[in-house]
Amino acid sequence: MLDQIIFHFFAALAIVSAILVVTRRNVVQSAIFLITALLATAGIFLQLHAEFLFIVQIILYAGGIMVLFVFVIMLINLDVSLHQIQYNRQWWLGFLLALVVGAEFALAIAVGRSQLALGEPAPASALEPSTQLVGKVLFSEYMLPFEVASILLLVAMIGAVVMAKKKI
Amino acid sequence: MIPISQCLFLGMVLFTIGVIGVVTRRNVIIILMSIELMLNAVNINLVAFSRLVGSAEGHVFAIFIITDAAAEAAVGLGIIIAFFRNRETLLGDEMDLLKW
Amino acid sequence: MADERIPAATQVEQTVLGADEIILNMGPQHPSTHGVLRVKLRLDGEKVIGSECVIGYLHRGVEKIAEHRTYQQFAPYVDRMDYVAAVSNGLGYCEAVEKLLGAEAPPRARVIRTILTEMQRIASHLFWLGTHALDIGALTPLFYCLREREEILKIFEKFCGARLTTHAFRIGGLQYEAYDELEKDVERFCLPFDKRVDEYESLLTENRIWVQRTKGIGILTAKEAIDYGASGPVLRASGVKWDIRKAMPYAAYDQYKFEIPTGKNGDTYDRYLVRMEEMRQSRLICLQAIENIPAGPIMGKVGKVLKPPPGEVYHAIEAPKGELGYYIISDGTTQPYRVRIRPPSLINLEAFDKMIRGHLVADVVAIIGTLDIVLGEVDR
Amino acid sequence: MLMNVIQYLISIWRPLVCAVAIVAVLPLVAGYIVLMERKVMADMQARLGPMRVGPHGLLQPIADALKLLIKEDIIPDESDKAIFWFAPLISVTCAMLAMSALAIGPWFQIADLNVGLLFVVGISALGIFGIVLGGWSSNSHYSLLGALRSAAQLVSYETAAGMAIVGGLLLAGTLSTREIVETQGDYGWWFAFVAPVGFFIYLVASIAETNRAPFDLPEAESELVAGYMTEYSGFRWALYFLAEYTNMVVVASIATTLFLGGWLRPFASTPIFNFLDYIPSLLMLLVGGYCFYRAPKQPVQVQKLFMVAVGLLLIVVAIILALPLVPAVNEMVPGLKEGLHGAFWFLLKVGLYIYTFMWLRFTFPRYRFDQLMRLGWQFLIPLSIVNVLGIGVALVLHRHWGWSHWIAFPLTTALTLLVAGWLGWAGEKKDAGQVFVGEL
Repeated sequence: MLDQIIFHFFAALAIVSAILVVTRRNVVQSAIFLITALLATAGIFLQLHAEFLFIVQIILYAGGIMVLFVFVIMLINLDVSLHQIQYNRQWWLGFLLALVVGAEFALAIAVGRSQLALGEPAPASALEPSTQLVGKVLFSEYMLPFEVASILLLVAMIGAVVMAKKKI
Repeated sequence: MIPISQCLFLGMVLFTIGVIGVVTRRNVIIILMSIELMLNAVNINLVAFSRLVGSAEGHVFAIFIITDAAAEAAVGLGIIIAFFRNRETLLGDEMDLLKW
Repeated sequence: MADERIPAATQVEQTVLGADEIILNMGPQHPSTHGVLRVKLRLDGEKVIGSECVIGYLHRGVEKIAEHRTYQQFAPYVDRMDYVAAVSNGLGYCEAVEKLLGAEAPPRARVIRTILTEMQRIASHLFWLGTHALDIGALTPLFYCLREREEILKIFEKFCGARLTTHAFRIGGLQYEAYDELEKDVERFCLPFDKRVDEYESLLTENRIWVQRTKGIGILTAKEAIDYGASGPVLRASGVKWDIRKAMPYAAYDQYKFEIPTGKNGDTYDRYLVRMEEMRQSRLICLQAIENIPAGPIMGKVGKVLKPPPGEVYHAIEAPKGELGYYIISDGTTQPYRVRIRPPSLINLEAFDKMIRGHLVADVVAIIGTLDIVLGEVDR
Repeated sequence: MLMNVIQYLISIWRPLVCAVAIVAVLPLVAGYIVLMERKVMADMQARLGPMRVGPHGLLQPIADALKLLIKEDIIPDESDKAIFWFAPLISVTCAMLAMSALAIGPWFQIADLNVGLLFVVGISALGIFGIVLGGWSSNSHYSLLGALRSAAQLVSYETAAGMAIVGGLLLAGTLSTREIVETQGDYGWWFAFVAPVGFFIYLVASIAETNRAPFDLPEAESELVAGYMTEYSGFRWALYFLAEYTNMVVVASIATTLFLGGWLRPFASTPIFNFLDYIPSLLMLLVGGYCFYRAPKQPVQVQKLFMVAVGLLLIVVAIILALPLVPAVNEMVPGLKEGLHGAFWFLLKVGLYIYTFMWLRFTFPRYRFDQLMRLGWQFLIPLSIVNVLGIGVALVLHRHWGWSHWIAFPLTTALTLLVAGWLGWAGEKKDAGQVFVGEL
């Protein structure tokens, strides 16, 4: 019961903030609502017994990536973009297409709901504490992807420096 | 106890909103943020499925996606700064050259 | 304060700003511009690429006032120029007028003048050290420095009744005889003072952060320093051995032995070291002077009404901040025809733009601090 | 329905009480930390500090809080009002939320999360948004520069602090704050002695993270007036202050938990040192006695009474702290000694850690921004990575190869120190080669 209330609270928070992210004129306000959406998602992770992912979401997404976003937004002069037209000329077409995509997903969920036995998750007590479990899986089965991901980060770091630096 | 279908539905709504943001907005920073929103929606689904199956593989994938999001944000914002230096604008429609 | 030798935008606002450039207005109400200096900075990110000092917020027209006062009446006004070194201002003015009159202060007055002026130099340097360290972020030295300065101010108070704007000397000598324990008080202050200076140095000189913040900051080469007309510690830190106390002795300085400390690199750190050493040397001068204060009158032969013969005179002394010069033209009346004052702070401040370029915003306060400016003197 | 809710609330009474206590008491504690700081500063600078409000200025924080409450709350015209209004709240909320996973003794903890320490680090890192948004919304160059500096500084030093924490976590093998402390108890050594380099890195990085001198560039008063707080006044300004001091308590608590043995008494597992159990009571008695000694010397009757009251309060605390030493009482209430004395030792260590902050603040000049960044990126971060590596190697040597503690840990610590020396030497050499001349 309480779980349900909390879940719906976080879900509503995430959806409302997400809508505000894509509709706000001021980029800083968009960024703030994106942070809210991400934190709400973190709350949902916590409810799904993904404690480690919850904290990774907060540290990396909200505390790291979004700081980067806010930092860049502040470096760049905002006043001009406030007075420009915010939407594409074909926005209605894109909007329709996006709705179609959404409808497809909804259909998929509705059709598959009965067949996937979606209502019956595994009991919480059967799981190990998720931090240890994630560590074990990450560093045994997914060792190679993990290393590849670290190389990806290195490449991204170099790329970002090359892009942003005036004179190298 | 949260039914998994509700999580999937939430992920779907967030993803759709992200798509709407990407295809309708002109400001590149907001487009980038909408992409983050989509990645986030995917994470919700992965974690929800992971909960359903009772394994940690979904979590691992979500971690990879967050890593990817970090890399994408770094490079994307780098591009935006370089773009802004050259063009003094943030409009995505004006990003029509591969090189200047 | 434009300077043709510096090509780029000295007048910071007159050229078009680049993409990452902003103009930052520092002062006149800023905690570390030492009064009401206003600096317009042109920044590229945090790097200073141009600067312009706007002065005059404390302008009181001291030079004009002089033309409407008699010679004696004007003497208290000079105390208000460099208000942290009022005694030195007074000495310069009194000696300039004496030179104009062709009179001379008696030996006793000259020795006492020397003692008080050197005490004032210590006080001024202490105040500089405290505020400079505070600007760079060290909170504690300020209070130690003010503690010592307080002792000096107490001596001044005993001597002439005032602490800050002392008006200690009169044209022709001293107005009052020195109080009985002057020697003892000065000795009591001076004897432990070198230990105190060592204490300040132990807080700062070897401190890694202090060295990093001051070494290589605001470099002024010897040639540049001379070109800008810099004087005092700013000039000596660049390696130029020039001290008016030695070059053209006044008061009783020819009787005492002391060194002229000089630096090598002309950076903020060297200016700091030079001033620290100057405090030690001033202490030595005071100790030498109190050993033998000659007896005799304290006023020379000057009349009650001063009417210098027509003519002009330039007299400079080594004030704590540099060469303090008085240029006085007399038309034979009781009032000067024109008084022009060469304030060391103003001339040293000219070099600010040269020193700051290429440094960061944080260095602005370090460089303003190391120039040791007093806005009362800059604006007059 | 309603019964369910009430039952649920009753089942979590202890976390609730702790949470209310933290929210209610922390502002007061922050106020008194400010008073302590002023007193310590005054002592180091040959002054007396606040002496007027209450005896020895004991009521000064309350007077300050009142003054800030009734001060006009100025919001600049050109600012982004909603964000300007909201930003200080973010800072305070995050700082206070971070306290929730910390254990002040085994009795006082809101939640023992299995990601405890990471939660604290992550949540307190969110406080940066309060600073950045506040600085941006003020619409002032000083504020914006302060905010940007703050963001850059926090992101850089968080990496070093995080790596230092990873070193400690490797030793503990868990993320839960309670288990970390218990591991140190089993070990017999605090991790500060097992991994001194990690502790040093965390000390430096935590000073930088809380924007304290010598790393207080975001609010360097001589350069940026007050940094991101320049346009704030009244109670909003006070909220930033509260956040800063709460953050200090948070980082001090993390350091205490992870490196200084949390609520454990010094030499907790050595029976010879059991006499240390008397220290809490004796210390309180001593301070109380001093209050009585000073009471007659106060100038006003009210102040005399106040001083006596403070002395009595301290003696009551001393008696409470002495209770667990009576065996009968200790048997009656199980865990009493750990609960009360644990809280005492924890708070004492936090206090000493914060005292170190103050000491450094009044001794050192301030770094310049590029120097700060160089120190972070070219010294602390490489060193912290080497430190994690060293601790990992030592653990493998100890656990799998059977080396003794006494060889494995000093060996890797020495190696890490060697790297530190090399990094410092290289940085110095680079500095010497680089002549800073105006580029134009």
